[in-house]
Amino acid sequence: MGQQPILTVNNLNIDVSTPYGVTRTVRDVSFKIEAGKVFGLVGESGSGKTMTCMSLLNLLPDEAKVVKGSIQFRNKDILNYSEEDMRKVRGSEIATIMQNPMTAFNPVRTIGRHFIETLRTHLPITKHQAREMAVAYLEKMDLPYPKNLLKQYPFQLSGGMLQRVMIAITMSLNPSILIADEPTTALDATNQLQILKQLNWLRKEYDTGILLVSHDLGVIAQLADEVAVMYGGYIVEKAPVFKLFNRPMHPYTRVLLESRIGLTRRKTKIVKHISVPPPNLINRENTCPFLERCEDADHTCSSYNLELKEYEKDHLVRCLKSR
Amino acid sequence: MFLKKSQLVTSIVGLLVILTVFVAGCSNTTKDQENTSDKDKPKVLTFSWSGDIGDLNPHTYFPNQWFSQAMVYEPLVYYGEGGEIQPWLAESWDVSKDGKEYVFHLREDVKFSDGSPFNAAIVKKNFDTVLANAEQHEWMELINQIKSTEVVDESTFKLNLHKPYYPTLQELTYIRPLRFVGEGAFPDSQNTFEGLKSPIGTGPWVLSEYKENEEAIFTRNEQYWGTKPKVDKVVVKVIPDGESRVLAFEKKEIDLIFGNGVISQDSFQFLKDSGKYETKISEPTATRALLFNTNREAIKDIKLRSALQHAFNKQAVIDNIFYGNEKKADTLFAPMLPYTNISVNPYEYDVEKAKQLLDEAGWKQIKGKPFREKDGETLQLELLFISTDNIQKAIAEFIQGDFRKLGIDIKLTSQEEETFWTTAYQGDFDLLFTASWGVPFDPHSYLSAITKSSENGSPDYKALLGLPAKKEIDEKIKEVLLSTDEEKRKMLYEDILTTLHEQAVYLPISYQSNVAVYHKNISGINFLPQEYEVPFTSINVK
Amino acid sequence: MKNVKRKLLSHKLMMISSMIIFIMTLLALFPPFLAPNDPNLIDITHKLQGSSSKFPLGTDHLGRCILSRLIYGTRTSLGTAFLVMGLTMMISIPLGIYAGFRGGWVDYLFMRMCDILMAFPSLLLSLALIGILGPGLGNLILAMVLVHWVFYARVIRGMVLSVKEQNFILAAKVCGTPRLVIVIKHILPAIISQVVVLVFMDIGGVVLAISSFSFLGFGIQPPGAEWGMMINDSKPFFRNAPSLMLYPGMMILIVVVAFNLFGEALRDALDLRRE
Amino acid sequence: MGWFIVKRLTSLIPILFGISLITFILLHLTPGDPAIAYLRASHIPPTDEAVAALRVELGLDKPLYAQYVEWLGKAVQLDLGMSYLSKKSVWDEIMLHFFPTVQLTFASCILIVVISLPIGMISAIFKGKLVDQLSRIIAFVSVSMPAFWFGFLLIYFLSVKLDLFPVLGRGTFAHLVLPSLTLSFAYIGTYTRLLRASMLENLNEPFVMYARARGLRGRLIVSRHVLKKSLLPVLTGLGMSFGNMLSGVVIVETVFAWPGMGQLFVTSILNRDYPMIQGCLLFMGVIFVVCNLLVDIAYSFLDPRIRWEGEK
Repeated sequence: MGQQPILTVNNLNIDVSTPYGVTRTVRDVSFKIEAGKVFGLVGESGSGKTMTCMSLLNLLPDEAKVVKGSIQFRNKDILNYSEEDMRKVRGSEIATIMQNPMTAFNPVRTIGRHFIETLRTHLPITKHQAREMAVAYLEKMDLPYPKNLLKQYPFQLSGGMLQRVMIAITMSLNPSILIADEPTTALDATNQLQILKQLNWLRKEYDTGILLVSHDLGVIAQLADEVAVMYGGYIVEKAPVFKLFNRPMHPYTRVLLESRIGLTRRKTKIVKHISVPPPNLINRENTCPFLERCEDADHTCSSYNLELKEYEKDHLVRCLKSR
Repeated sequence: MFLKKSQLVTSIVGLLVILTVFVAGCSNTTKDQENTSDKDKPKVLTFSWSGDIGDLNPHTYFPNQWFSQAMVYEPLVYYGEGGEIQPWLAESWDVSKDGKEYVFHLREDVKFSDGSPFNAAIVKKNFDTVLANAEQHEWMELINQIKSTEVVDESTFKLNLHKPYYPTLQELTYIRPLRFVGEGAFPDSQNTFEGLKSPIGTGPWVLSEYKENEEAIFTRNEQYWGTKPKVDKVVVKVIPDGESRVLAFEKKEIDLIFGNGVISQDSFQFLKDSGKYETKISEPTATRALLFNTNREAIKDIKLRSALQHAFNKQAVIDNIFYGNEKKADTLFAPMLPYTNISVNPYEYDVEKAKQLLDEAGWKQIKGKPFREKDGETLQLELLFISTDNIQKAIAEFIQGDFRKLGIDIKLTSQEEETFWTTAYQGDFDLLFTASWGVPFDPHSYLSAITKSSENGSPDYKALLGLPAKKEIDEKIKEVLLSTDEEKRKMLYEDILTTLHEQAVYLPISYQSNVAVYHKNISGINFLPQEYEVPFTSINVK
Repeated sequence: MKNVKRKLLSHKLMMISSMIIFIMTLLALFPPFLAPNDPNLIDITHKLQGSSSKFPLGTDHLGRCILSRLIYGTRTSLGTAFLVMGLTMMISIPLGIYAGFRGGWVDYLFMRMCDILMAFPSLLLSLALIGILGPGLGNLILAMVLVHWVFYARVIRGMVLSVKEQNFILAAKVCGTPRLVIVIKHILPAIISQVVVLVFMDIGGVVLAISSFSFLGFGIQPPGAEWGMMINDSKPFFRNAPSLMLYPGMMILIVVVAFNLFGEALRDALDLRRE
Repeated sequence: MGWFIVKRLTSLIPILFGISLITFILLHLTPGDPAIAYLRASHIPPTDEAVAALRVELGLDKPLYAQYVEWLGKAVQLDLGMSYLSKKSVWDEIMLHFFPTVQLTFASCILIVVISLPIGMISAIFKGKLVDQLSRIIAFVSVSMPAFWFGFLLIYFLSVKLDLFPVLGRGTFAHLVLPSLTLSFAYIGTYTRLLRASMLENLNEPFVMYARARGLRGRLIVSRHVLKKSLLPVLTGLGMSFGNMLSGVVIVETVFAWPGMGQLFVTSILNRDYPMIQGCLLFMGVIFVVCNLLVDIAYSFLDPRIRWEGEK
């Protein structure tokens, strides 16, 4: 862990303006990604994971805005990058794998065009060279008949294949950071496994730092070195993967883990949790976001400001009760 | 936004620039063309006409146009100023004492535009093909009077008539059908009524390019025997609508507006008042009139006809529709024509008299109803006019509005020219716009035609059938045409024209004139005696 | 916030457009009281005059009052448009419902007929019909109705199809309710609002079509006043008296815009989208 | 692909049959005896013998279905009869007038694309801004504008007042501008909005996000990704509009004295030239149907999804 982190997120705050008011979507989020390591980000939908990913690419939608914090990439704050500089970083330095491979590709353009346009955007090569490169990388991803594949349209391929094409495109530019936003959600189990293997191979082979975003703890457990759990825009718990799974400290993490392990055993409890609506993020006081759903909460929880405290080495928790 | 605004603005500005250049380029090209046409050698006169010039066949009618037929084909004799018959393709002629034989001595220096010779044989051939379709030309008495045609020698042609028909020479000046096409123009069937192979004539102009319903280009006939035209080319553009023609003229897309009814009186006045152009009005050429269909029950009554004559405010039409550019007409033929100066009392505008006559005719105003009635029938009269003729339309609407005040319901029916004439010949109208035929047809050809029952005669025949004196009039007309005695002729004409006037079957409105509007760089515009001829030969372009 | 604003906006547009339509309806219903002069009174000595107290918008080429003709023209244009629409609906609604509700070969036959009739550009077919029937307002209406009913009947059939399978209809069927009763009590109310929206969305187009026909000389014959015909009449004068052409064109534009806005606002208000 | 075309072609047959049937029936609705009408138009006196002879010659004495079969047989061989008015073959006349109309509609299509495309793009990109509002208003006005009036406004302001374009008729390239602008005006509004809506929809598609995440240039994303996909519905619409444009041509050609099919049609109607009315209607109906077919085929070429479906 002594390595210099490639990407450091410090105290990131993102607000999103909606017709109903301003939502504080991401609150005080900080983490680091190191070369060759996988940083996992877990949380339910709406917890701010996707916004965090977008901000790393400087691709927040118009309504969203970083109001505080910095994102240091190789010791420079990418929030200050010009659009053109940032564009050059995207894909080549910080690459992405999209959530749903079926919709990530333009249906009226062939795989080859997608691949080649990406390569030629970042590398000074001819179309022909780009095509050869594309074929080589598709082969590396164990995709059959790569030459043929380049001529095909996205809808002619399965989700798993498309996901692998995406990884191939990513690899071809040898980025230092890969953001994988729910890379396996849209896939079936076999494909999931294969994709995870390939991601793992990728970080070993190319020493790429991966930000792995998922709502699925299983995926995280397989691949991540360090995990952060997000809830209501906050990172509520952050720890190396084994510590988190062995000793979950935050009540939300515990619920997550329990719901995963004990699908059959403690059904009643889960139902109870689900019945509570997700947190309302508008005009929220700076109190614990999990308050309404927390089994252990009491009056103290609503009266104290929250801070991320180090419970043990590298294990940070945002809960009054965890001390 | 991820697309940089500056980029976007650049690309849009670029697009606009391209568009502007495109547009500017277009307008420039037209100007350039004009410039070059000014500087370059060929002198071009651009003219416009409301319809296609047709197949340019001198022996047939619609869609042929008088003016274009006159450009390419020539007569044996020419109708000159004041009705003087001048030599043309015939250098001279002799008439036998009994008036039944006409011998023409043809010019020898005349060639058709394809180089073939003009001689007595081809004259005979043309006469014979026209005679073979005599029923098509029934309106023209000469055709009916021709007994035979003869080639005397190479340059002498003889015409034998049944009876001594006095207007023979006058009718030979007509633009159609007795003009001449070359041998090469005859179709395989040798019957020109079925169409020509190509328009080959002797005239000063040769058709060189033709796009149907768009334009026709006439080039100067370099072998022309007579005075050669001053301009090299005449472009005739088809512009159906008068207003469009004015616009095109103002934009110098055309050089000359010429004719009668080709633009509205309002536009003529507008162009005249602008002072930017030259305008001319010819002497009266023909009479604009309404024809009453005496075959219809209501109009059979002379009282109603007289009432309408008195109800019509001619002066208002002259002043406001014609801006005084046309003269008021009181008789069917202008008095300066031969035999037409008759002494009759004109029908003056008199509303009270008109009302009284209407009441007398049994058409009574009923309280609460806008129109007069007789035996439960409303007084509705159908007025037929040509939809593209602005003047007819304006007068028609004026009549409709003005007669409404008297309780007469005028139903306007507008039709395209071709349909209009078909309807007119069928007699499906109460009132019809008509005009006398003008020089050189008036009065003898016009009157001759109204005695002809066929559809190739005149719509007047059917329309006048309701007159008790119809038969008598027809007899007299036939008689006058064959009379050799000048005094008798005078008397008969006076008799006929007086009867027609007193029967109130024609409502003369005005003496129409040709108008000419042209740009200041055009010279040599003068009106030719025949109404339908356009003086292309004398026109020059600076 | 944005949503509310949008609703308000559409409300505002609806207000404006319904006001225009209301005024136009008044003009169409009571021209004798509103028009300053007799629209057909010709006084040629007053031709092409500018505006005056007697003739607020001046006179035309025959000295008729332009304002009065415009007002009377409202009656012709709107009246004809509504008549066309009404007659069309009288054919389209029963036929559309019948085809949709009955289904089977009736529907199949109906659809094939639609395919064929709609294979012609509608204006051309109407024109051809007028060509055969002859010009005139009555024939114009007939020609338009004969051509347009197909389109509406087809749309209505589609509406019926989507309603037909809904539970309340199925329930009524199960209960043995007679078909006619189902149609009148259940289907008609279910589709009528959509039909009304359809009518208002398209009536502007009908006004346009009618004025186009009149412009070509196939509609009302003189002396009747109609906007399209007024434009045609003013052609010869449009340089010296451009207002002659301007006013009727503006009237058409305003009416059509108002109807289109109204139709759209109505659709948004009822939250209906056309297929 | 071939299979797709064959399928579409076969679906064409009943429609073409229907078109011919309607056209045929329409002519038989004409009041009066066609034989007499023909004779009158030919300036032949309609005597009883002449009428009877012509009835035989025109086949009017046969039963209706036989007449139809005969007529259709001739129509297929492009023999649409003889115009009463010009006495020429209807087919020749149509051919003569068809090209100017094609020229006009084609120029209009180009104008629609050249104008709607940038405006639609800008409106989508600056959604809700002034440009967008403006384009909305223009779109609204353009569909409500009577074309004949708009044509005159253009003539009045651009030709007469500013002297930018020739007034009327057909000739140079510049003659094309105003008529095609008039013809395309309503469609420009429609397609601006259609393209805008389509682009907005596509701009929010995940593939745009992915393209941006790959670092592609904005221009490339808009032009290659968004625009191409957004143009598909516009293209279908254009195909459909072609038929309406054939109708619009009637008015525009009248206003601008453009010697095309529209004028031919109007003239033949005004003159009750029944064979010509019939011929024009049949011809334009067929053209309309064929255009729709071509658009369908073109669409399947441009949208690989449909092509793929066809191959499956």
